[in-house]
Parts: sequence; C-alpha cells; structure tokens
Amino acid sequence: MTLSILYFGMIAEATGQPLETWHSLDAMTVGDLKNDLLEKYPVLRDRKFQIAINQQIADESFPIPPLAQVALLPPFAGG
Amino acid sequence: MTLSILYFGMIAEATGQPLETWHSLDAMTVGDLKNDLLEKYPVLRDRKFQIAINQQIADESFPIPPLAQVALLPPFAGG
Amino acid sequence: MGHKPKKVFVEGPISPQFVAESIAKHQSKTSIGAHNIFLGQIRADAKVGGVVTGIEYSAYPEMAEQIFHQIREAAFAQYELTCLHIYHSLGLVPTGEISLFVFVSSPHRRATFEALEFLVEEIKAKVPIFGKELLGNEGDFAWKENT
Amino acid sequence: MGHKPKKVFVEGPISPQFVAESIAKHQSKTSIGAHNIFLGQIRADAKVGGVVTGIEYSAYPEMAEQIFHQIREAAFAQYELTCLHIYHSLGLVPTGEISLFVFVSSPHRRATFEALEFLVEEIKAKVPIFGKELLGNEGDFAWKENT
Repeated sequence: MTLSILYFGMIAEATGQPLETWHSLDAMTVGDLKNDLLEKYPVLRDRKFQIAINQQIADESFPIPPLAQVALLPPFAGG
Repeated sequence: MTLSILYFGMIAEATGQPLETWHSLDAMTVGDLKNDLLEKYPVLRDRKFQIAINQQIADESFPIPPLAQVALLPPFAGG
Repeated sequence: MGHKPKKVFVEGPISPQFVAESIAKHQSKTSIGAHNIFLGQIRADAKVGGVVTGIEYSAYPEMAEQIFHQIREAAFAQYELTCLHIYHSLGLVPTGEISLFVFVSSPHRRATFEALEFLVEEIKAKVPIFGKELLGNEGDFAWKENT
Repeated sequence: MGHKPKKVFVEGPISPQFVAESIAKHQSKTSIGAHNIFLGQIRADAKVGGVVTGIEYSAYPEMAEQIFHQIREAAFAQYELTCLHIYHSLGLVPTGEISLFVFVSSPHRRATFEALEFLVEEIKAKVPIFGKELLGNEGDFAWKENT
C-alpha cells in the first residue's frame, strides 16, 4: 500500500524533508510504521512525537487504512 | 457635633438631596444616626443601604468621630 | 507593596480604540507572555418600564478610589502580575457600549486567569458605584444592583 | 450544534487594532454583558543560545482547523456563550507581538471566565501548531514545547 507521510517542526528538521511517499507490501499498524521510520531515521529515537492518521491522533495498535495521510507531530506549541 | 452626610443613587433620590449637614448635641454611634435618619426620612425604611464613616463601611456599634464624613450607600452596581 | 494609586474613572463609555492603545503600550514589556482582558458591556435587558437604553453611573469617588487601590494591591500581592489596569465609566453609557475594562498581564497565563476573575468580583462587590438603568423612551428608570 | 467552521490562522502577528475591530463588531449585539479576551504575547526569554527574538509558527493546517472546530463546539455546548472567536498566527511573530487571540462573549461574566480558560488550555494541549524560537542574532533556534 501507498501512504503519504507528513513531517512537522523538529521532526521535519530530523528527516530533512516535509513529506514523502511510503510504499509497503503489507498491511501495517501505526506501531509497524513507527518501527520502520525509526529504522530509516535513527535520529527520531531521540525525538518526541505523536502519529496522526487522516488528521486523528492514533495509538500504535491502530491499523493504517490504504492511501492514508500519516503525520508525525512533535510537541505542540500553540499560544 | 457636626457631620456632613452624603447620599448616593436611590438614597439621594429618596432624601431629595445629595448632601446635608447634621448637628447633634450628643455623641452618636452609626446605629443612633441611622435611627435619626429613618425618622427624618421614613422612605429610607424600604431601601437597602450601608453607612460609610470617613470612606469606610461601618457597623451600627461604631462611634462616629467629630467632623466625620458620613455616606449612605445603596447597593453597588459597578461593572 | 505600594503601587501608585491610578485614575480609574473615565467619563462616558470606554472605546475599543482605548483598549487597543492599552494593549499596544504593553508590547515593549517583553517579560509578558499573557494578557487577559475583561469588558463589561451594557445589555438591552427588557424590564418593567421598558428596555434598558443605557446606564447612568455615579460613584462616591473618594471612597471608590481607595477601594480600587486596595483591590489592586491585593491582586499584586496574591498573583504574579506584571501589569494591572482598571477603568470604569461615570456618566451615561448607552446600551452596547463598554463601562468596565480590567486588564492584567503576566509572564504566565495561569496568574492572569485567577487575577482577572478576582478583580472583577471584588470590583462588583466592594466599590461604591451606582447605576441608574434608563428604560424605554419616556424617562422611566430602575436602580441596578449587583448580585 | 453545528457552528460553521471559521478561519483561525492569520499570517504574522495579531495587531491591537484587529482586537479593537473585533470588540467594536460586538457592540450591536445587545444581549452581551461580558467579554473576556486572552492574548498570548511572545516573551524575550533568555535561553541557551540567546534571547528569544521571535517565534516562527507552523501547523498541520487540515488537522488544526478540525481540532479548532471541535474545541469551539465543545465550548458552545458547555457554556452559555453568545460569540466565540479564535485567531492564531502562522509565520514569524517577533518578541512583544501577539500570536493568540481568544475572544468570548456572553450575557453573564461567569460563562466567559470558564469558557476562556477552557479554550486556551484546549488550544495549547490539542492543536498541532509548532513553534521555532529564534535565539540571538546568529541563527540559533530551539523548538517550543507547551507544558
């Protein structure tokens, strides 16, 4: 399946890009994707972030639907 | 002794004047003065008010000092 | 503490422009992280005698200024505030216009929430200000009473 | 409920003049008795790397707009509000300037105090907005994190 992944703030700084397209042969949970991302970007191990799937915060057991928009969100700083 | 008495808001409306000078031969407490005022202005019996002596709210037992500025204060409405 | 007593009373309504100018004056104070502003506006309540068209405010000014000063000192003592301003109208304030403007500033938001609520409640309960509500178009009126 | 989603984000700082215009627009709503306004202002905090000269805000806009809408609906459901407006900056907001403007109006003051505090806490906790604090004059920066 194909996902678009958005990176924000200090996470975009760590990955060096604001978005990428991600291909996977298998169905994945949020936890699976997180492991793959930490493998590709080891620097993310030191950063706090949450993952949103289609604009909703999701926990690690959440199965990612096809064509989902994934976002890695560092700590919020509004206000 | 001689006192100046200030009336405000609905109390001034009831007494028909914003201030008057009050003479008394005897020392008075706030309660004594209040009784004299209710006698002179019976309409005040139906009105809520507090009495301030020299800009401080005083209760009925408070002895009024000579030359005090007395004020009859209806309910507050600031804001 | 001993902050200088400040002028609170203004003649007639408080304009939005006056609020803007007060905010702008605080932009050079760069330790401030949060401002909190309360505005009291005159409602067109329907009463026996007619709809409120405005409130005519009066006060016992010597006592009011003292109480405002005490309330300010208490707020500075209890809360971490950088600035604190209070303005209240005297005279006629028509319906829809502003009669009370309380403005607190602090490095942090928590102090502003607590201080602003404290100030507004204290002002309404303790300051000798009186309000004549003008009703309808035929000269009726009623005396306002804070609850 | 179903209030129409409203535009929250503005480019750069929020001016005191904009606040004044928002207040003025509410003076024809004569059921309003109390306005309460929160303003977030950028502090010149001293950090490792230098003093904060400004914050560069970014956001995940599609998600942020949804969350702002949910927060607004929750506030209207919980509190007796006549009006509710939220504005937040994107892009650079220099020290001393305003980045957040929350404005609530109600017939009665109690609802405005409770609603304003609820809104500010919810916005800080739940909306995906990110802030890069610019430090000193040599290009250093740090990422802001709400607590």
